[in-house]
Amino acid sequence: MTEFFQISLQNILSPPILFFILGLFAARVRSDLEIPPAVGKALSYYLLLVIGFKGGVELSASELNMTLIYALAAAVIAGAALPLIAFPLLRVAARLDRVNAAAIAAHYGSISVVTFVAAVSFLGISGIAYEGYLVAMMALMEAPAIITGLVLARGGRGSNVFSSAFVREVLFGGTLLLLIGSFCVGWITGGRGMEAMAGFIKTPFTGVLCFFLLEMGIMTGKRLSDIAKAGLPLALFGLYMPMIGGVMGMLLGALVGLSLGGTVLLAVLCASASYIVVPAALRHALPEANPALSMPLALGVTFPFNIFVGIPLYYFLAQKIFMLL
Amino acid sequence: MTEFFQISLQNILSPPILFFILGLFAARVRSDLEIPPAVGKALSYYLLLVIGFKGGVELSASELNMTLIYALAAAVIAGAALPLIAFPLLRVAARLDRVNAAAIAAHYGSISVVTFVAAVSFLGISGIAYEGYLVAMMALMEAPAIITGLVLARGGRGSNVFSSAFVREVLFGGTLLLLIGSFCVGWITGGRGMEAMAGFIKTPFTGVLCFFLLEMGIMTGKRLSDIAKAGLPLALFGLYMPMIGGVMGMLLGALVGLSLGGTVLLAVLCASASYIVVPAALRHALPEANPALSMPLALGVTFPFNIFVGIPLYYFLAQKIFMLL
Amino acid sequence: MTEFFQISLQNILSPPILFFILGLFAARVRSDLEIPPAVGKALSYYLLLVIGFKGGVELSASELNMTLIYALAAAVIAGAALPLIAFPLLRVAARLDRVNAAAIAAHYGSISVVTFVAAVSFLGISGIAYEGYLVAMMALMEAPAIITGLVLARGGRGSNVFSSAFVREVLFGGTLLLLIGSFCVGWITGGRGMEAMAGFIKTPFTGVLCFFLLEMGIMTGKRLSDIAKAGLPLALFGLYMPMIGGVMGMLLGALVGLSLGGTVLLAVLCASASYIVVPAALRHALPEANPALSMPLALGVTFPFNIFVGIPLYYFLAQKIFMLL
Amino acid sequence: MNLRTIKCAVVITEAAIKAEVIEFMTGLGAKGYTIDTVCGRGDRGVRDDDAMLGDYLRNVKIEAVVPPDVAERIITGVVEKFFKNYAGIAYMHDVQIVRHTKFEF
Amino acid sequence: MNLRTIKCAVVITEAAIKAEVIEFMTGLGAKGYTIDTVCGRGDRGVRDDDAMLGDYLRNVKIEAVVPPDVAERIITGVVEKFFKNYAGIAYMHDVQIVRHTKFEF
Amino acid sequence: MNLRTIKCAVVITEAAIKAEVIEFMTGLGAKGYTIDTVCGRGDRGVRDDDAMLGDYLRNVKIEAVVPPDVAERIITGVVEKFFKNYAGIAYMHDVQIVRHTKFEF
Ligand SMILES: Nc1ncnc2c1ncn2[C@@H]1O[C@H](COP(=O)(O)O)[C@@H](O)[C@H]1O
Ligand SMILES: Nc1ncnc2c1ncn2[C@@H]1O[C@H](COP(=O)(O)O)[C@@H](O)[C@H]1O
Ligand SMILES: Nc1ncnc2c1ncn2[C@@H]1O[C@H](COP(=O)(O)O)[C@@H](O)[C@H]1O
Ligand code: NA
Ligand code: NA
Ligand code: NA
Repeated sequence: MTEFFQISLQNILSPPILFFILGLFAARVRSDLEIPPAVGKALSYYLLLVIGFKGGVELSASELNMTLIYALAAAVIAGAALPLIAFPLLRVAARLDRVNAAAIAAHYGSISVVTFVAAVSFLGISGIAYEGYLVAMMALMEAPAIITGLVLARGGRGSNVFSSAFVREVLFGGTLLLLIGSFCVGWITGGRGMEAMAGFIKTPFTGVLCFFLLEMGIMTGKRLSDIAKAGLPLALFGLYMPMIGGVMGMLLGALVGLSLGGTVLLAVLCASASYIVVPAALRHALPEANPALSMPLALGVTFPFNIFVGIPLYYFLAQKIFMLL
Repeated sequence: MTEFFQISLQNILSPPILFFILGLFAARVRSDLEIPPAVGKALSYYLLLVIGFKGGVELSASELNMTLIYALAAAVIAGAALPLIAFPLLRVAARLDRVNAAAIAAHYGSISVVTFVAAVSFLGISGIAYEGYLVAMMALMEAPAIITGLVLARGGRGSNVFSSAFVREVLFGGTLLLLIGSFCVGWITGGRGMEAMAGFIKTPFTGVLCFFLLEMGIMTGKRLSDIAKAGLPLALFGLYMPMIGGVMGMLLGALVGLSLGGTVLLAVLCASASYIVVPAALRHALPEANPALSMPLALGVTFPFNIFVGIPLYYFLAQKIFMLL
Repeated sequence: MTEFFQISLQNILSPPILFFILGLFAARVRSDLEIPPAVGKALSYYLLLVIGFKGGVELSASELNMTLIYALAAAVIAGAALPLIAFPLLRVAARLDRVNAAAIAAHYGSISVVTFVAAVSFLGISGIAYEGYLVAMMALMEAPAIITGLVLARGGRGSNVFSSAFVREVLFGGTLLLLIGSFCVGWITGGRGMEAMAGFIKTPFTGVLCFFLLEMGIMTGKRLSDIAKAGLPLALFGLYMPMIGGVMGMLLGALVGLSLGGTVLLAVLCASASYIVVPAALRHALPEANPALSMPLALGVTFPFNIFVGIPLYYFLAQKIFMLL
Repeated sequence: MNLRTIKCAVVITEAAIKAEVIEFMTGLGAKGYTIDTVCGRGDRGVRDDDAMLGDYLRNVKIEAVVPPDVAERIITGVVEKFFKNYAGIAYMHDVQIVRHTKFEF
Repeated sequence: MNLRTIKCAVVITEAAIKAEVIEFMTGLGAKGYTIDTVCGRGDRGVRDDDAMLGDYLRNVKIEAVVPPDVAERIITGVVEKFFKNYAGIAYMHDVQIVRHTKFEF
Repeated sequence: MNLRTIKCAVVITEAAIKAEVIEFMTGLGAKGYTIDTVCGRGDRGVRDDDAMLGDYLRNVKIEAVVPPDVAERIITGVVEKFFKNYAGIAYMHDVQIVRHTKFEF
């Protein structure tokens, strides 16, 4: 147990997390501290480019084996399965109507890139390697999650799930496209590309992440009050759902034979909830759903939970699992 | 020939060009991927500062000789001469009225900084040096090109060519001023300055260029459809004019005794067409001209042509020329 | 004397100052060169984060002694005392009414972060160390200065000085909060944190400062014309007040036993005038005061004076003082 | 030149449906429009510009100078078509213009 | 649907007092508002968007669709309450809307 | 305070001629103006905010609260002076204001 405290202490005392806390504080005291939206968006693009590119480069270095295939399949399954777990919980425990339960379920089947990046930097500090294709796995979880959510919302009838707007939002949405695109560039250019890009990809990375988590903290802090409106049952769901997802991700990771680092990251993917791609997609595909319910939950409850408790916890548990193996 | 293919393959498979392709793709599928304008502008300023500063530092290191004088003169001549070549072609081959033919001619006498930067990074990868004062040459081509264009438009009568607005746009326009200013700072501070600035000038350069070309790709992609409206003859002009300019630039470069790298860059300057400075200047000095004709041509046709085909082509040909010398 | 010229020449010929001059020039010729506001704000946040973080890290390395306590006390005293010196000068020499005299006095009790950063980079080039807690001292000068100013304005009666809006502006204002927050993060994470952040904190620092001073030059240049309206007596105040403050800061620094570098920086803090935090705070706490008087003075006169003359001057004098000791 | 009074139809709604609303307005006969990103507050709470979090939290203000009948069809139409599920308001007001042919088909 | 004519009250003032003005307007009965950052010029000189130098140099334009009496109270009120010390103007104009209940208490 | 009805003259045109248009409007008697960057679409196609590519692709919306005669001269004037070569529209509408002296010479 003390071991777990050490891990989470080391996590909390890292610059990125401390800047996240600073952002939370700034929002609570209603400071005018605020990264301009245009810059915030550019920083998020930077992180997507870096994460995608690094993943691609690492993949180009490692030889392709069956584990890769299994892993990608596992990602699709996880993305589709998690909403099926979340949906009944939301219907029963949180007493939500079908549409909003399905919408929120889709958020939790999908992923949060920033949480993933925070986990990557956490692993980096601890010097733990991970498979490059985890980025591809991340990219593969969005669509199945949203589709499952839509089918649940439509009571089994997946009518007009694949509207052109939907496809553009999900497959060609800026977030995913930049992530996959950078992944491909990294894959194609490999080590040579990384050589040319290292000064951009590696040198400022941690600092930019701090800057970005500062902004995330501000945005999260602003939404903390909205959680009250969401109600306790829903807020609780925002706390136990990531743990359910995290455990599922860990087992999947161990099952398909990911490394320790890869397993932790898959756990983080399953535990995290989308607050950018899914809300945007559902706004078109499921307009009846109320974004004021899902947003505060994913951003205000689950995101900070994963940042503070989740990441070190999944790492701690994954270590235990790997000892048993 | 296989040699040329290797060169252009090496060019296309470099991260900057691949991100340009990603941007083109994003625009074609109407993705919402988009660098915020404010950030895009800042990135372009970064590139101007870097290119200018590097040029100045390199110049401060090299002793001044007659070649410099010849080279600067060659730049002015090229800027003034290219529109005289382009104008009749536009009048006859593309059947444009006097004013619009003159306007577009001015665009092709002037230069595209981003194309120049892409060529610099291409030379960098191939480890080929170039004269620092090419930046000064670049700066000297704008004004003659625009003035020639205006005189052509006014049918010989260069009336009110030098309106105060015109001077401010061209000589003191943000683009040129930052380029020349940074060039001077680099020249004054020399190696000492580069030492202090290296972490900003060199470390992130390639990465920022990728980010920027991603945005350029998006903007180019958005305008591809406008080319149809421009019509085939005009689109073809956007393809053969850069080659005419490129060859002219090469010969001029060899003539004045530039290095291989310098010759390639001068070719790129002559081959590229302005889509920022000239349009802005002409909007005031020649408002009758239709920007909807020149923009798509310079940005949608000539820019990608130079990025994909032009740069490696001019390099390939310049090599051949230098073998003969 | 020649020695002083060498110092100020070395200062003026450094990239940051040259880019400041470029900005001034751009504004005077009414160029459209302009860093987008969103980016300018982000850059200022970067500088605050860097300065704060570095200060914290350095503090964590040095053991705490009485000098620290004295220094912090000196900062508070300076912040409160400077307006008391400035106020009568403004009333008598510049013939200002009570309210506006008090308002401007508050500006000169407070500090300009950018001037501080410029001084830090000046010391960096000269390789002179300074105490990390000078950042804390900087943070401590704002509030006393503003409070003194308000009391002076209200003719002794400090009624509703501490309105909630006021507290939010001053203590929780973005500038101060980010500075202190980053200071704490640096303090907590120490050398380990700096290791992770160096690529962001150190590598691009000088370059970003150049970019930022370019923008500062533009903004300053835009306001030069407003100074005429302010009138000569006020403009002169903007020149001699920083020298008064600078000398006071030097003596205080030597008194409390700061290092040479620390003494220079304290002089710079006392000599510089706020043009962001104080104006914002007074807009709420003292709305009758006319911002069109204080802004051009602090930004258009005192800021460039310190950049060009002040910083090298205080360094030169501080050296002399330290020789006597 | 003689002035003529026509209408300016204004729609403030979620940036997420910007394209749809524009299409709807031009479909009803708007020959042009002007659009801007805005923030605001209404029954659906505060809507601020968190560009990072995406369009569905931002508002756009779309205005089109159109003939009165078109304006009326626009503001009644958007309410029916969009405002059940999306945040927004719509209104119109008189404006005097010079080149009326520019705004009519 | 039948249209009804109410008012749009517009206040352009210093961004520094954005919060206070909004509170004032909602306090007088505005159920919602739309806000945007603008530049401008008036008796107090040019006010441009130097985000770096802070809000007090920028303007905001706040508009609220409200019943006529509320609009009148808003534009007369802000002038009295704010425009002695702060830069700004206020005006109102007729607008036709559909769902009038949305704008009235 | 008694309200008075005057005009709000609105000009939407290319950012490239922002300075010229403002000078023209103030020259005709506008004591102040408010300006904002906008996007839009009209006869000259879509005009979007590609800040990188420069002003001539962007629009500005300039509004001035002025006496009726000034407003009329502004909107008729800009059409004649600028809109042959530049993209743009101009219109005016009634507004009620409080401190009419602020807007008249
Ligand atoms: N009374 C109002 N006056 C002006 N703008 C409003 C008003 N009500 C709503 N809005 C705008 O319309 C958006 C959506 O409104 P709502 O659907 O009521 O949440 C808000 O974010 C505001 O920008
Ligand atoms: N006549 C006017 N028409 C439109 N906007 C105005 C007018 N006068 C002032 N403004 C706006 O109100 C702000 C403050 O005005 P002032 O208090 O006169 O400096 C200006 O910066 C403009 O944005
Ligand atoms: N009918 C309209 N309603 C509102 N704005 C318009 C309209 N027509 C044109 N505009 C605006 O005026 C700009 C120039 O119009 P145009 O000269 O027709 O291309 C467009 O980009 C729009 O911002
Ligand atoms: Na998940
Ligand atoms: Na050219
Ligand atoms: Na001071």
